[in-house]
Amino acid sequence: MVKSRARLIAGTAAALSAALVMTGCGSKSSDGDTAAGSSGSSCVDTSGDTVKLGFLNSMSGAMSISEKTVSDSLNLAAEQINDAGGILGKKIEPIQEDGASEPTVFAEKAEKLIQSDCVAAVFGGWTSSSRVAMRPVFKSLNNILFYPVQYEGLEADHNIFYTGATTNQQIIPALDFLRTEKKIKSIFLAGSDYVFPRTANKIIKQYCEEYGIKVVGEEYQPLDQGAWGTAVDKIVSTKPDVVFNTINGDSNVAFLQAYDDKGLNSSNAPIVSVSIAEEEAAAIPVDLTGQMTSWNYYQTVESPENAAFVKAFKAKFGEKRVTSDPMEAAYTSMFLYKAMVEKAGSFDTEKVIGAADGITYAAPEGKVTVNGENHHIAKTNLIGQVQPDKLIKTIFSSDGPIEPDPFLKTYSWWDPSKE
Amino acid sequence: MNARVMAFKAYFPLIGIAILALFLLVIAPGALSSFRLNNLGKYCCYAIAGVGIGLAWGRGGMLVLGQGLFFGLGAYAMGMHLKLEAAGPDAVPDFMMNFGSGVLPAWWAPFRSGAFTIAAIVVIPALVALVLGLAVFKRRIKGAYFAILSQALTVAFGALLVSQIKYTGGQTGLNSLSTFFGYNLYDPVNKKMIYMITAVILIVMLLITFQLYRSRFGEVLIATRDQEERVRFLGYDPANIKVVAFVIAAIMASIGGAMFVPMAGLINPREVSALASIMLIAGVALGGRATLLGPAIGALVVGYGRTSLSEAYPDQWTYFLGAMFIIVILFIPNGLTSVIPKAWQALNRRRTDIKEVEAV
Amino acid sequence: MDVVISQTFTGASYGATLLLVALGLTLTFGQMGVINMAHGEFLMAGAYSAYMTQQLITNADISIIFALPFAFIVAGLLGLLLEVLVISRMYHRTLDTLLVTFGVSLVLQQAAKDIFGAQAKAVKAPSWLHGQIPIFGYRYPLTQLFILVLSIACVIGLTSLLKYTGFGRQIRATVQNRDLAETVGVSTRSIDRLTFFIGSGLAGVAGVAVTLITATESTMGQEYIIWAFLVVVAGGIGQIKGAVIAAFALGITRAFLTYWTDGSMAVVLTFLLVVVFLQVRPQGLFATRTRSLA
Amino acid sequence: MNDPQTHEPDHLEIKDLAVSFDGFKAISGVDLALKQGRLHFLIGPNGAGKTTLVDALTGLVKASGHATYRGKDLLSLKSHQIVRAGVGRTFQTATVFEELSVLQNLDIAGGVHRSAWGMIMARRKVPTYVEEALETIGLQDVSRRPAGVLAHGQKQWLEIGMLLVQDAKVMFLDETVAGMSAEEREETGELLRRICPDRTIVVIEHDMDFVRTFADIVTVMHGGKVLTEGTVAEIQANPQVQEVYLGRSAEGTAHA
Repeated sequence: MVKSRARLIAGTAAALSAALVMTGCGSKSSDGDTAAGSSGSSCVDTSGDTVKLGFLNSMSGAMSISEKTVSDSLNLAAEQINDAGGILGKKIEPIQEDGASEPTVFAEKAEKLIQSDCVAAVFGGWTSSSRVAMRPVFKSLNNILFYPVQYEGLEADHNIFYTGATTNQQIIPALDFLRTEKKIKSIFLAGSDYVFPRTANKIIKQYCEEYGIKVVGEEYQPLDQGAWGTAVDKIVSTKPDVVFNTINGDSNVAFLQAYDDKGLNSSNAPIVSVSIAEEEAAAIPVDLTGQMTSWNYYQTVESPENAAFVKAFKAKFGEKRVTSDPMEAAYTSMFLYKAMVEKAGSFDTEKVIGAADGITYAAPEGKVTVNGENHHIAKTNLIGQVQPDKLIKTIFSSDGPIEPDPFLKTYSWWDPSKE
Repeated sequence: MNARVMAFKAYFPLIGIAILALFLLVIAPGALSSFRLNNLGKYCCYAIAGVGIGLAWGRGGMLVLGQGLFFGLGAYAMGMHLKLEAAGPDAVPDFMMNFGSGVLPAWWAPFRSGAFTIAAIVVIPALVALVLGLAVFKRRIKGAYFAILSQALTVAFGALLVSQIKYTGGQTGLNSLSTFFGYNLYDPVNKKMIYMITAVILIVMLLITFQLYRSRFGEVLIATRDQEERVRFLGYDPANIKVVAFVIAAIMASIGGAMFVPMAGLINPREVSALASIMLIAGVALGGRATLLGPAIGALVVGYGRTSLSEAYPDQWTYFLGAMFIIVILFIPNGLTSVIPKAWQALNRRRTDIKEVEAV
Repeated sequence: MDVVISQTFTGASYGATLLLVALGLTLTFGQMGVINMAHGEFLMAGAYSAYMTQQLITNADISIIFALPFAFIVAGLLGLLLEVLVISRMYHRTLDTLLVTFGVSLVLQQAAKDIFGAQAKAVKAPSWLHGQIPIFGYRYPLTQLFILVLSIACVIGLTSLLKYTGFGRQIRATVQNRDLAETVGVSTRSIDRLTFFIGSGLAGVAGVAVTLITATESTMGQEYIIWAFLVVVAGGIGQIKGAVIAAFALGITRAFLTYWTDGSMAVVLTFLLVVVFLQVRPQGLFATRTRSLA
Repeated sequence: MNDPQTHEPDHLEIKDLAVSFDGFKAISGVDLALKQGRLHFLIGPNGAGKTTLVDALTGLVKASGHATYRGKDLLSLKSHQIVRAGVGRTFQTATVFEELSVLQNLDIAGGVHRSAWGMIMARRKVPTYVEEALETIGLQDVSRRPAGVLAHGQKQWLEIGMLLVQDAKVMFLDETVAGMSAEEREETGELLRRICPDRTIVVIEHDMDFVRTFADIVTVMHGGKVLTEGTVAEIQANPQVQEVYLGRSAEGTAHA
């Protein structure tokens, strides 16, 4: 019996090692550089009268609260485009995937959309983690991602279009506003513990050093924890002229409740927030009247384009729903894609990217223009103030659209290598 | 009953392993697209961790709710090596430029070496599990206490990774990896190779576990699970028995985590979270915690189910997942694999004896 | 000195919240040995109950008074349902209850998302909780004071319930010796159900309190569940006085660690301290003597 | 199995042993000499401290005083070290490993004598000492059965078998024959007689018939102290013992 067992094990082992060696041999084919398009050709099929586009948003998990709204506005855009005849005469066939609030799932689903569903482009992602997780997938499979959320910049990928703000369209204009209009001398930084707040605060600290503004505190909380009491105590004791708030999502509720609890408000401790939009404001049960935000779009923007957008959105998803910056950026991104494809006359990735430069669109936020070099879009910064009804009104606006500068090359005080 | 037939049955699990090997190493690579195969590879990583959980939980009775910790240790060790590879021989990873001093910390430097990394993937979790296991089991902390503690430690580890952004990349983790020991990660041929290595590791882990289960250690482990104090009166220190199983499970989770990285293309703290740890347990519970193949098969099924259900019902798949937990634990606590072979479980008991009869 | 005072108060606020969440667990986990991972979702149900109450009684000043008992009943009934349908089939399988209730927690989260939508709901605090009172030169927020008072009230209520009522004696009898309790005429099944009802109901009360300090949304329970279990474990399973001390110790430790390091490191270090503490006292602050071998 | 050490006369010397729980003195001032080669019975009413005494000697509860065996102070050792020193015990409710077969139960009891390598190898054959123990306890016919299906008496014998395999020179047997039929008691007594000569065997027992039939020496405990010690005849003649037992005859029968 011992003998037969030995044979069986030996046999299995031999089979295994043979399999390993075989695959090992075949694998030494490529090395080093990840040239675009190195792996397999695109399977996008536009021979019929439809074109498949992927929507990749977290429908489950912690981020679903925000990302479902993006999915909604993407669906609205697709519906409107289809009603108007589609892209190059082809109807959009949206394929929704759930990123489940997990970056690895985003990467996996992006690959699935591109390889199994053969979509021509993908719209979605929210957190920076999800974007950087998807980045190599779009690069290696040579497809396009439209990313609709303001972010920390310092990035310009060949395969990604960034339709939210980069730092010089949101953070820096807010700082300029605070410095020139509000004449602040001190600032307190509060953020969630992840890459956007950390990067934004690095930029803010260098900006403040340049302009002689004192940073009196810098506090972070993990995304899933809302114990803001201690940080607010520090704000109470340091009495900053303004609090720069880079807290993400729901954590804002806990932060602002603690803020309100300890007697702080827009008159004795004003806040500028860069992640509180209409959606978040509505969910915060304390009085935010007078607190400021920095975005590129508010539901209250007065323009025929926005009036139509808000009307259509409410008609489709309900009167009570609000529209926000990332939703608008996502909505806009699909129209930009349509214009790019029509200019290129093709759904081919390289042709579409090649046609991107200079594409403009009269978006709800105003006129936007695609920068073909860094794949961001020129957009106008709007400093807003929260109204008693939780909507946000523009109180200050940049002089027209700001050219995107993701690496802050035009700012002499910026030194990325400084800790 | 024919003795020869019975002896043959003694190796039934080996036949199971062989069938699984055939599926993973021959059928799947031929039938699946590169993308699906890569997914299957990730499930194999969960399965490798699952085999360890089967050992510690199914056979050892320790509900290891914190295997994400060890999965993460292996994954970050591998991630650090691949990140350094991606950065280039003299450069430092991008996030260290953005958030740190731009100088590689001393404890990162050894991970430039592939050999060191592989050793670290095995040794670091083993040491952590050893210290933790001795601390916990010698103090006779067990049951619910142990489960909650290990979960808390996993959460703490995740929070640590998040907060030390200049060393770990923070919430975003180690991403934009491009090569695996010099091989381009996104070349389909290389992807297949990485998959095959993972699948072979899974098979090897199953063979090791097969041997452990039929060894005296395996018997003592069951004895410890069922009657810990009684085992003490056989002259064993049950803490030591448990520590050994815990360390082996930790190493397996770490290896699973390490292989996960080249297939996912990144690693971040979410893979180390309490939820990720419970998902690992889910597969084992579904497959059958105390069986040899159950944990591996369960992990594969849960991985596949998660992908395909969330593709088909992106809005609703959480219901399926929740319902699966409830139904499996409530109605088939011994897992799916216990339903099918109820019949030969009876034979299973007798096979050891027959073997002895023959040997004597 | 200011820091010591402010962080002690802020920490006590964290602690009071933890205590409210953990109190129900000292019953369901401590007395019944059920590791209920859905406890956090019962809290969430309590928070949504407060939201629903506010939809009916739009005056925030009085809605909270109705919300507390309503949330207690809603969460309690959910707990009762869980006990009857699921838990009752799995006593003596402590570790399995953890997994099964984890499944329940997933389902409840998704259900809340489907019923109330993914967006967080705003629950307004009553105006009489707006403001601060000065204590030792620290302006202590009234909301925090309210949570503190509520948690102490719940502790006193629960303790007297267990100590002075027949029901309390029956619970203790059932925990100490099931079979014996059964033979002297205690219906241990009803006791189980009632215990679970009260334990879960307390989570609902905690949910109402938590609407004062955080967002009301489907995953809100997740933030507290591990902390709450650590409170119970560190306090000694089934020990209410242990839970009280552990909750405040954890809360204050966290506040000071947050002050000195940062929010993430405070979580890491507090959890590690609990692990080290359990090395010194594996049975928690207050141990229950057991004579069983296992 | 027959190492030369066993021929030395082995005493388990207990001096001034005391155990207290939260201030309550469960046992105190116990002096005993347990000698090899005779069946030593420990009797006494419930709460007399019999099981506590055994718990103290096997590392289950903390105790003060001295208990020396082969030069080792048992009170300073942990349970598994005490077992390795050659002192074993059984429990009131038989605790065998129900999922393992009788043979496996016996086999893992031999772990004390094995190397780490032996642990990770599968059993190739039944070791002779396991075979012998199996024969001694008379469970050859059911050796392949899972221990969970054994009858109550058989489980107790299996426990004794496990003590044989682990080569315990001192055996504490806690109410081994409780719940057994008369026939089984007879067999158990015979079994104990067989294995007694080169061992120290201490049996906690309530059943006086059993004690009368098999005891070489009896120690009576009462209220945490040793009341008296002697042969069965001496014990029965002792008025103190009668007094202790008379007041509680009802409970005594319930146990028989």
